Amino acid sequence: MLKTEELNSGYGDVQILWNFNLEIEEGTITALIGSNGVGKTTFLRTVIGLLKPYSGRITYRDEDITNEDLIARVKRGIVMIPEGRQLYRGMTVEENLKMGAYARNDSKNRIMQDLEWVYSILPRLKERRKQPTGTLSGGEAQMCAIARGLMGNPKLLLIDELSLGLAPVIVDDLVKLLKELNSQKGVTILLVDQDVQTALEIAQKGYVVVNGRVEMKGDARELLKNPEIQKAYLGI
Amino acid sequence: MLPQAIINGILLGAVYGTIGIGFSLVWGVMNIINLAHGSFIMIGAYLSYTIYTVYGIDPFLSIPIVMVLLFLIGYAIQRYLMNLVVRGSVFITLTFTFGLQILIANICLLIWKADYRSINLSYSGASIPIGGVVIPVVRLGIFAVAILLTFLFYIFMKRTKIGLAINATAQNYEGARVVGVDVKNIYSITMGVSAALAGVSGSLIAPIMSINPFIGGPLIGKAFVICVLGGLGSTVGALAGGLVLALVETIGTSFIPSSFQNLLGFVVLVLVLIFMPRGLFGKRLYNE
Amino acid sequence: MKDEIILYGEKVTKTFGALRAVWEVDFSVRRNEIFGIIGPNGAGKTTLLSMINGTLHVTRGSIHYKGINITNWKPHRIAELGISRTFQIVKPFPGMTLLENVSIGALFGKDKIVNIRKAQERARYVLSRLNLTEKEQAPVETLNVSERKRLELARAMAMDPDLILLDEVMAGSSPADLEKIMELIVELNREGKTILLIEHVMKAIMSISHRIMVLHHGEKIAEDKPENISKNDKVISAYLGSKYVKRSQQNA
Amino acid sequence: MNKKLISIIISVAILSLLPFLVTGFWVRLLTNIFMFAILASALNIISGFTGYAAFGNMVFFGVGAYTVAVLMNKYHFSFISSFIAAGFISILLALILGFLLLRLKGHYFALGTLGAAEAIKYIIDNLTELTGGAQGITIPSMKGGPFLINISFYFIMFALLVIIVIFTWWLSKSRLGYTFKAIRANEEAASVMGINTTIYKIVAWSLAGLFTGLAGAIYAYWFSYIDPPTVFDVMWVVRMFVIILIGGAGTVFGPVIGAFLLEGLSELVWSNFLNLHLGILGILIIITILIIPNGLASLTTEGKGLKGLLESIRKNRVNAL
Amino acid sequence: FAGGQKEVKKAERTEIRIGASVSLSGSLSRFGNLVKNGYELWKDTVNAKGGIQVGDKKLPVKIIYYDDQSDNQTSAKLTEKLITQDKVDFLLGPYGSGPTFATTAIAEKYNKITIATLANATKIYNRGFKNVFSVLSPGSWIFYSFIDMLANLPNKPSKVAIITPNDLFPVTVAKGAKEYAEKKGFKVVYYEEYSKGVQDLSSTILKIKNSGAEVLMGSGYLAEAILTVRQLKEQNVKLKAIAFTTGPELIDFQKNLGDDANYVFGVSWWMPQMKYSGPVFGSAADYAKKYKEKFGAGLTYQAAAASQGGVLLQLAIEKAGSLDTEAVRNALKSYKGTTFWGPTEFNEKGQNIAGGTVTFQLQNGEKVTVWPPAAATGKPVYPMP
Ligand SMILES: Nc1ncnc2c1ncn2[C@@H]1O[C@H](COP(=O)(O)OP(=O)(O)OP(=O)(O)O)[C@@H](O)[C@H]1O
Ligand SMILES: Nc1ncnc2c1ncn2[C@@H]1O[C@H](COP(=O)(O)OP(=O)(O)OP(=O)(O)O)[C@@H](O)[C@H]1O
Ligand SMILES: [Mg+2]
Ligand SMILES: [Mg+2]
Repeated sequence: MLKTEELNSGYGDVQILWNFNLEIEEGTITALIGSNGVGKTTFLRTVIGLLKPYSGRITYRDEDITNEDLIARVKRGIVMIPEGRQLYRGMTVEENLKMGAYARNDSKNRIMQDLEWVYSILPRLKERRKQPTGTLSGGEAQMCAIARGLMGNPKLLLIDELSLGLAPVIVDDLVKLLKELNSQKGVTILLVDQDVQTALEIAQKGYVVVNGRVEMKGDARELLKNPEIQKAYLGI
Repeated sequence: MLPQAIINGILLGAVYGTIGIGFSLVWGVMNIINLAHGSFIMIGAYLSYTIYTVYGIDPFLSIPIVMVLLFLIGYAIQRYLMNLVVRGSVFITLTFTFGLQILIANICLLIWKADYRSINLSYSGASIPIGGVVIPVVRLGIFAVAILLTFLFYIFMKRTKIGLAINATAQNYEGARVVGVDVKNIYSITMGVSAALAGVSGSLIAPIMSINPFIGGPLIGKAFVICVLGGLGSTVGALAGGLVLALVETIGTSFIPSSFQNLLGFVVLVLVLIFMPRGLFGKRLYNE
Repeated sequence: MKDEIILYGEKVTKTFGALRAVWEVDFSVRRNEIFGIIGPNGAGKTTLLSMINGTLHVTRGSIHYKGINITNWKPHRIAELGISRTFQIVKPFPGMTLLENVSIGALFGKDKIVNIRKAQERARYVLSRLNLTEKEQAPVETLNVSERKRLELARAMAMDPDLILLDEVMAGSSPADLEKIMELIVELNREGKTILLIEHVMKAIMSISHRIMVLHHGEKIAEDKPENISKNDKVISAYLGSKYVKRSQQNA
Repeated sequence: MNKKLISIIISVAILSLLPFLVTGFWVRLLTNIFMFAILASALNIISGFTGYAAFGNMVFFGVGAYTVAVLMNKYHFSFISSFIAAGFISILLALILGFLLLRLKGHYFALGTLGAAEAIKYIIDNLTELTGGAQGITIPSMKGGPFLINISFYFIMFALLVIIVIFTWWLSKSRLGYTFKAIRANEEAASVMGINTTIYKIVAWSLAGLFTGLAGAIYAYWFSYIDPPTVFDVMWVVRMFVIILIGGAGTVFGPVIGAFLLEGLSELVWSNFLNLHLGILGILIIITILIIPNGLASLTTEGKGLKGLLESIRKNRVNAL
Repeated sequence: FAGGQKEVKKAERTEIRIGASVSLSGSLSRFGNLVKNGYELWKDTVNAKGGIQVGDKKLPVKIIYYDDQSDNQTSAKLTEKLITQDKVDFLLGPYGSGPTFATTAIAEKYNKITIATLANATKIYNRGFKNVFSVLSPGSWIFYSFIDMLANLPNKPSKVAIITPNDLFPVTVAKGAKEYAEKKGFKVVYYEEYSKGVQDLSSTILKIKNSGAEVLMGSGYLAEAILTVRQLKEQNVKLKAIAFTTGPELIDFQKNLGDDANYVFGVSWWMPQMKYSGPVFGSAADYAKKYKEKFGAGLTYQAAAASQGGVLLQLAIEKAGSLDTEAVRNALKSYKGTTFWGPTEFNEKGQNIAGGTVTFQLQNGEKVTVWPPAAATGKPVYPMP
């Protein structure tokens, strides 16, 4: 579904990604793991179009989208749940969620249905629907960001730090949710998370990033059993 | 005397409100104190004046034309100039709009000269006596238009997709991009809408005040006060701010010498800031 | 001496309109203890911490530190007493380098070093303990998540506090970094500092805390040793989830 | 560093000799530039270092000027004693306004100071008995020939400028300077570090007020006639912001460089384009911001030669959307 | 050392250098440009005859202009430039009392004479300066002719109201009017100084209505005059007469107000209909004709006063026979005479104490001079219909 070839990217003079090759199959969950600062966020930002790559190619469903702008990519169904949440602090939870559907051309009805659906899976948000998101607790804000992403009716969902700051129960719920999305709605997911165990448990495929390069890739279960990985990322 | 002063205040307040709304919008969304806003109002007044003198079209009827023209001006200025610096600090954008203001004033000076102008309608000066008070017809019309447009603008911001997007962009630039908002365009639209509203204010003041290329400065002073009184980022607030300022001015000066009129406005401003730092209707988290 | 209580709160309450963010919470922290706070998202942990260090106004109740009633003191006065904190949503000083950021902590904080050079020395020392020496001259804008969190920690440490309030400093850190931060916290504790710790990373908080308090809907629902907390039914249903229990049993 | 010091010493020497060699007009022009450099440096303390856009800073200029005017005109004080009084009153005013307004943040603070400044202007405007109201007030002119008068004011302004520059230089290296910068960067974090932000903000505001007020005091005596619209003119503050911007905010010499460039250039280059010069000023502001938004001081740090210069211009540009 | 401060030797002179810093841009530019027209007209007239007779030589006049941008600070700077860089011999003043304060202080420092053409705030002349001479009579006099006219009406009113923006010149005018009206037996039932630059006068108008005034005298500028007339009508306030200092004489006034401008009175220092005449320009009508030839329509007293400033300077130089400040000052001091502008005589302070004022009324688009009788071209319409 998504493929990057020899991608080089970074911020101005600071190159972060080096010849980055990655491939995601339609309908799968892929995990991207790596220590802090290796370039995971940078990769996601390049894929969604917030950053322009220096060189290389990005293809989506076999179309070259390297030179497409962010809006076109969102319209194609690539949706990102960004690091740091990036909510609209002065607007209410509900307004934030509605903004999630900004790029969709669906009828108002469809969107309202989705809103109810999102509320049903994250009831805490329904309780707080009229609260400005700037005053939510850290975890509530994270839920709101995820819900906003879901409102974009994603085909490919890029999630940056799913579990950051969330209570374990909530993480469990969200993991269940992602699995459902993937299996029932066919949403393809690229997941970045520091909780490597959880990430690899739900993913089919995993990529390990070191210093802006793909260092290892393969079946998620296998990676989970790989002693090197266990030592470096699972603290076992 | 007091009832008349209140009526005068309310009628004037709606106009003040329109002055504040566009100013507050740009401030809230882009965190820009647009010192050129007064110049937009002035251009609006001149356009209205020119359309009236050349084509004889009543300023109330030409409001849509003026709005469209000013929307285009505002849009273009944002798109091709302001977007280049809008991510700079407050000082930078502020000084930038100051430069713009001087430039616009001087261009207008070249086109329209320094003469005072105003629109003299056949029905200007007419008034309806009710009980012990009189209601000037022109001001009543202006009041009605101002309220109507404020209402439409409110609906626009709350109910339309573009309105929501403007708001969202205001509060999280990157967050807006991520959901697919074309922020360049949204910023330009915001400035365009703000300028269009300024155009409305201009059209509305042309029949009741005298215009020349230097009225921009004093109008900005008013816009500041209105905006802070009402609270940033709130349409209702801007209207309320306008009404409060106008009422303070008209009622206040009914009892104390008129030379305190300007003083009153600023004293109220400072008091409101001290006791209600977000104004009467200001929202939390708006540009904090 | 060891069990002396240096910080305690009585019926500490914070409401936002009708919302009971923190409701009549009694708590006490002993000298040289690592005191953990956990609870679901929105339970009021950050709010409680903000009330302790004065950035939020206390609605009701009182907070005492070393026998002084510090309820609703200004943040800077509380800092002068030797309490420092980190922010869950990091608040670096933008436009300044890492070294400058941390130096400010040393210049103020508890012992207010007046000499800039001395302050920088202290800042360098702290940065080295956090593995940030290389980035000393980097503008803070270029830091990644874990570096930002460590910067928060560095600034707090540079103030040379007796009590450190840590709000999710480990969130977003990779296991390797996590390990290092945990070690550092334990080390600081050994050096005599009292630590109040909020964290959702169970691995960390369960292993280094001496005692843990659990908040839920603003109220305290449990307070105990870590091993007992992880078995507490209320805590499991409200916060940990059954999967956690399963997994930790597996790992054990 | 050494090179910098030498060039500073040379500049000071040249500026000390200059008034003996040029005509009265040039002396006035330089005095005027010094005044703007002082005003901009003062504003730089509260706005550049501490990050508070003090839009109403002219209030100190006006109050300083009026202190001198009223004391000399009504109570026949000498200039020296009125000057000192102006300093005290400026600080007093800064304390009062500071306690009222410094709780405000960002734009709201800018507006609060503006409101206070305008309010005080109108109060002075209405205290006709004392201040002459809108009709202005005259100050007894200095006695002596034109040459003596000219160089006296020249050196008074010059001395004040040197003092404020030395002060800013010290500030940039001191603990106080760090404090101001921390407040600018993030006030909440600063207070958690143990900084009593209220007090320090008032200190910054008082320093800015003191220097601005003293400049106003000299201005009144120099000009010998003042009225409220002139000495409380908001547009002057905007001009100071432009100066700071051209030179570089939060730097020591930025405001001085900016003052020389803006005031000097405007005199030499475009004041001769009757009718057009204001428009040119507008264009200049816009272009400056498009090209060097962080001021000239930001350019010296990058490599040498034209390439280095272009490089640093590129780096310092505000990123377009 | 002080080389820059020395005077140029007078022997090598080929021209008379005169400096004028006026507002050509900014808020006062409208009037600044009228003033410049006046100066230019005088200069051309003089130079057409070969210049001014100084002793045995005829020297042409050169006027150096700078634009003060309607800013006092700038006008002081430019005056210093005119004196020390351009070495002018004399100065012609700017438009308005504010900048004149600034420029005359500089001129006094260098001992240069200024003919203040459009500045008559009393305070300017109370500073003990030796080198400033006013073309206009004291500002406080301007309503005198209007008040005289009212006093001579058969059905004369008894209650008058006076309003003014609180600005230097207008307040001087309003205070003078109040004093004189009371002296003439009128009751000033309402007197108010309102904030300068306001865009709404409704409360002031209300207070006028409540005071029961029959006649309104408005000091101030064009914008305020227009605003007053318009809001009087809006608030349904009917008065028997309305008079303004600035406004009715300008075309803008009628353009802006249309029919509502009809029957408004204006007071002025000068009207082309006045029957004065004298050297240089001949009669007032001659002057008006010359002005029209050069600049078209739009002659106002501002331009005439500026020309008169030149004339006074010229007469004094001719009388003194030199360009020496001392000599010219003495000549001005002892001057007593009449020109197209009217009579002039200076008191100790340099104010013109011989001048008078005129009142005119807008009658169906015409400016009809109605007072003093000697200059009148028609009868006042009173009360306004
Ligand atoms: N705006 C920027 N300019 C320069 N360098 C940057 C910028 N933003 C991030 N970096 C650097 O890029 C590197 C990669 O950052 P990135 O955020 O992609 O890492 P990450 O893998 O997502 O790490 P984390 O797990 O901490 O989120 C980091 O070392 C960071 O310092
Ligand atoms: N200013 C405010 N106005 C209204 N509600 C607020 C405000 N600040 C916090 N809240 C609410 O108070 C509750 C407690 O928030 P707090 O930040 O203390 O949670 P927390 O326990 O730290 O959660 P997390 O683990 O997600 O960080 C939340 O429901 C939050 O939405
Ligand atoms: Mg990341
Ligand atoms: Mg929290």
